[in-house]
Amino acid sequence: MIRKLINNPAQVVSELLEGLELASNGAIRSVGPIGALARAVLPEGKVGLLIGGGSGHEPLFPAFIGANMADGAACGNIFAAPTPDVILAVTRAVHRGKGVLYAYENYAGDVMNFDIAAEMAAEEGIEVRTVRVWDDVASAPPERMDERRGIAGGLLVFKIAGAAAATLPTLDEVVRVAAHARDNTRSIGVALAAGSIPQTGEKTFELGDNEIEIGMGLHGEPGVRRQSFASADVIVDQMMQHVLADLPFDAGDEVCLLLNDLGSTSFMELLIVNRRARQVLDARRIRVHDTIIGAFCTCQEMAGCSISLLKLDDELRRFYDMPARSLGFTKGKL
Amino acid sequence: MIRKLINNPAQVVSELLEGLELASNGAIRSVGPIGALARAVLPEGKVGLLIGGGSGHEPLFPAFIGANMADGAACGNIFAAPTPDVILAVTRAVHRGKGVLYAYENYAGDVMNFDIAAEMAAEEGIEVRTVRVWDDVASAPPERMDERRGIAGGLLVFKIAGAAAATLPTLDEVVRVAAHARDNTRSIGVALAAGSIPQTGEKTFELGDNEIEIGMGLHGEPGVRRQSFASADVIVDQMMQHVLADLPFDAGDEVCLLLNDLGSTSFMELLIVNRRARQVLDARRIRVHDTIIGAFCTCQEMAGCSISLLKLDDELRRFYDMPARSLGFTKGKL
Amino acid sequence: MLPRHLSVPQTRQWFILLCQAMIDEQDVLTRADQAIGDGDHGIGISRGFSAVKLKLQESDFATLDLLVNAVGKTLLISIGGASGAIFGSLFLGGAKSLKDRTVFDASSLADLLEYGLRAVQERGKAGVGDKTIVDALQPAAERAREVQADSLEKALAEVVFAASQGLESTRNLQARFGKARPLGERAIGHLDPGALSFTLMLRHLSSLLCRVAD
Amino acid sequence: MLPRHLSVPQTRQWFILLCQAMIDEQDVLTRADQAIGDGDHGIGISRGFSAVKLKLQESDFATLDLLVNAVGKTLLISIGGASGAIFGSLFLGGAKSLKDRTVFDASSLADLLEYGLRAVQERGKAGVGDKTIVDALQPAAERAREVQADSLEKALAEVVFAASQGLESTRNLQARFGKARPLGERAIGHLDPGALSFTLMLRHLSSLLCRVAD
Ligand SMILES: Nc1ncnc2c1ncn2[C@@H]1O[C@H](COP(=O)(O)OP(=O)(O)O)[C@@H](O)[C@H]1O
Ligand SMILES: Nc1ncnc2c1ncn2[C@@H]1O[C@H](COP(=O)(O)OP(=O)(O)O)[C@@H](O)[C@H]1O
Ligand SMILES: [Mg+2]
Ligand SMILES: [Mg+2]
Ligand SMILES: [Mg+2]
Ligand SMILES: [Mg+2]
Repeated sequence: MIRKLINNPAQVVSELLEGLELASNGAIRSVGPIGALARAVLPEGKVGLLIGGGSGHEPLFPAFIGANMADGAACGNIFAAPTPDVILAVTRAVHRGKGVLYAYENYAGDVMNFDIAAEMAAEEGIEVRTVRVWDDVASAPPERMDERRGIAGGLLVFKIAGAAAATLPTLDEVVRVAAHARDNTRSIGVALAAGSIPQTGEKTFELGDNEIEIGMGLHGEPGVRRQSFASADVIVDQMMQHVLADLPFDAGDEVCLLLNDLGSTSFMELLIVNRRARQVLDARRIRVHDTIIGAFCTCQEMAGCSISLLKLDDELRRFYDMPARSLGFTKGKL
Repeated sequence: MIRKLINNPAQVVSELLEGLELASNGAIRSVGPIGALARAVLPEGKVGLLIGGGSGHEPLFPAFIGANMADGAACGNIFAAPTPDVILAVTRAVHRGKGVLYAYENYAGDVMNFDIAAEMAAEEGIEVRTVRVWDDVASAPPERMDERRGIAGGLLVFKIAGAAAATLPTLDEVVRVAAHARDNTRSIGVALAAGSIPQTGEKTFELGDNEIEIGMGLHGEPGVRRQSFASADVIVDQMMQHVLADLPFDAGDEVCLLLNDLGSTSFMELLIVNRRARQVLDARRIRVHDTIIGAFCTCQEMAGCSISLLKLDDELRRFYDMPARSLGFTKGKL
Repeated sequence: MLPRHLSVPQTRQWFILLCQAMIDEQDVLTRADQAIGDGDHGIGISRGFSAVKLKLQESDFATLDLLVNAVGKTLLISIGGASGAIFGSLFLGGAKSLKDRTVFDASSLADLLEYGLRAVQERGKAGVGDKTIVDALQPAAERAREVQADSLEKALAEVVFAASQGLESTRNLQARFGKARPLGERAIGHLDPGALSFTLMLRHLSSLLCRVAD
Repeated sequence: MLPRHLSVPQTRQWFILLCQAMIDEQDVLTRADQAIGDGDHGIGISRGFSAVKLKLQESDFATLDLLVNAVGKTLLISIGGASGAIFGSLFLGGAKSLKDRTVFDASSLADLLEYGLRAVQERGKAGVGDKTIVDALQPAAERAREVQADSLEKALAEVVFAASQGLESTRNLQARFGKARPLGERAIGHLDPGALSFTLMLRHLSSLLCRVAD
């Protein structure tokens, strides 16, 4: 018996997308088969930004469609990359003559389906470029960076790509900025308990009563290693160690800090995690420009969080600071 | 063994508040004993808005301190109203010569402690007025409205009160607008699984495997009645029935709709709940001006959600639409 | 033979012994508040009396009102929630009746409980039958007035009995105040947590009297 | 005696029978993908072959390439995830080798698997030993080429054996692609889900041959 606020488990994706469309009051509409959503109003001559991936990680991806954010999203089934026909339908809808940037998380299924769609789009004369997010430092060593998984740091990359696509005139420039943000973003997660797949109720992984896993993947893919449960400070120290060493982040750097709930970890716990993360950063003389705390990139009711750091320079700060509005993420300017 | 990202369970409140202060980069500072937080910069002559209550429901209350939101927050221990000394310290910090509005949720502990603080403030020459939030339609019959509990609808009242306090010149006017928002707000929750108290790991309530409880209180106080688990649509229909009949909300009304995660219910499920809620509202020709979806007023890792409706008029819409910025809630204007 | 009354220092020592006893009641009170509330009463009472213990150990008090006022103020700013305001008001109200007094006897007990009850009812508006602390506090205050001429030890035994009857009466009541209110009939069968902690307090005061040094 | 080869309508019926068999493998494939992936492979394969079954039932096909292309296109737009792209590419690639052919015999099987393998490797870049579908597909394609002169029934039996050996070889491999990759050694001891579903597909094709009407 799956205790979730859903109806027919097989209809979860179509119903959640319908709910999103309704919540947007017309600003977001379906543009093809189930899973294809785009902004209803898009200015001519805009570089298009298309994000997407498997469902089940909401707000990621469709709830990041909006002003100065993504123009459209291709959503697959739960934990499954979207199919090329869905991606192509969104590509057509967001194309305004200046080409389209695909920005998505680096999973085998996503890479292959988005590549197929990009080839189909090229046949229709739509120029497509791709930036893959691979911010999870625990998923592969630095020398095999392009084998790394994408997790919550994708929000920071999409946010900056959205601002760039809303202001820069060419696809090349938007791709450069988005890739630059991707290159400056590092993340790591910790899992305390598994979420479950809505259709089957099956847990995505098993952890012992006294076990946690640092580096656990978003879809429950096993992480770096299992270890015994510890206090927040002990866990955060280890996570920060991994992330800071990877870029590396050095004294004098300025960063944005994202503390992301993976599903059932409270805002209270994220604040306690932030307390330790800031102590670590302050001790290393790394300044924090802005902090985002909440559930942006989840895995159903999975307990745990991820910490993401984006190293800023003047260019990235300009696009990061721009206001943005979407159902799942809003950056205000008063 | 309490599997949460915390350190010493007895330090949870002081640590979460320290984490919030750090996240604010100086915009929010401690103004007295543990639990007393306020904005560092407050314009002279502003009517002060002070919110507060027990901790454990984050983002509620301290994460709603910010521009066009609350000026300060008095935070108690987990599920316990703040003490008069904490409330008084915040009162002094946010007082700018125009008096202070206390806005909080209608629980016995809060009422008594805030009243004691208000009396202490009066002795120091600070005028204090009070608006209590009692939006939970399941907690008492309409004829005993002032015995009702406050739940997630408080966010809508605090948001409007914040906008009013940032623009209106006198305490009387701010109180009138805040009370008007409170009078037009109705909510109801549904519980699928209990959260646990961080200090003890004890569950806040017990539900049978096949049971849910519509009208369950925020602190796990038992609700209207227990019933067997059902699909989202069946549950939402019952919840909307309760809420719509209570004001009542009629055809032609315009509302704001808040879908609030109580802790471990996914954004995906809230979108599916929204789908049904909109179907019910559209069928009754009730227009939705704006929809807010997320975790704003929670109970640790409790599974379930609440639905809140705010009936708008021109005045309330003006204050609702004003931009606002806080760590837990942001309303953008591009 | 137990003393007919206590000096201020002896009362202070008596209260310090009470604190540890109340701290040890955390689990009992947590379970009581889980049944019909939000489960935090035990933590609150334990936190409150821990703070009082520190407060009383670090200073002396010339008169009873200063001592009892310190207890009330400390409970008020450390427990939080409904019982913080209630227990704080009880002792702060009670202290007003003990102005400049230096002997804690049965009449002091009667005055403390009478003024305490008045303060609690002014603050919380609850009466007997509403399934709150008042259901134990009122009968205790009334009994204390009746036995104010007895020895402190004898008076306490009577007051404990009256409070215990009041506590037991809460089992079959529906709550009209606090978090148990919306339960309706589902509150029946459970004791009120506030009435329980108040009654336990009186029981410990009674049993600890013998350990107060001459 | 089983037919040495199948007409296009017979091949369509043969594939429709295959669809139901693959739908029924959902739980086996779910468990396989839970062990070293994200647990969705069973749901995806079941969804894909349900869509193919509908597609093939609603229309006829003049030639093998049109039939096999329809299977590939449908899998591509219904499974999603890595296996959607992989299984889609396999059949879409294979279809190119069957242009205007109307007889499905052992040589058609060999062509389909060879072109299918090429398309899968172009798309996914994986080779034998990377713990993916290729570990079963490559040996199957090679064996099919060797027995392309035999009857379809005999060839299939050989191809199933080759695929099964390839599948079993994945048990002791670490993954170089897909969600099992970060597992490192922890992937050892488990079969690759994609190799498993591909091998099951061939086994069902082999056992279902006898049920194809003359
Ligand atoms: N209005 C009131 N008057 C008297 N006592 C009250 C009132 N409201 C609550 N109480 C007492 O407070 C007790 C609950 O204390 P506690 O659990 O600490 O507070 P909270 O309800 O804030 O969690 C109740 O059992 C009751 O005895
Ligand atoms: N690059 C690749 N080349 C060939 N096969 C692959 C590749 N990546 C993944 N696969 C196959 O896909 C299977 C996983 O399918 P599935 O679970 O549906 O995809 P996902 O990883 O998106 O959840 C793997 O077992 C593997 O056989
Ligand atoms: Mg998947
Ligand atoms: Mg409480
Ligand atoms: Mg309580
Ligand atoms: Mg998978």
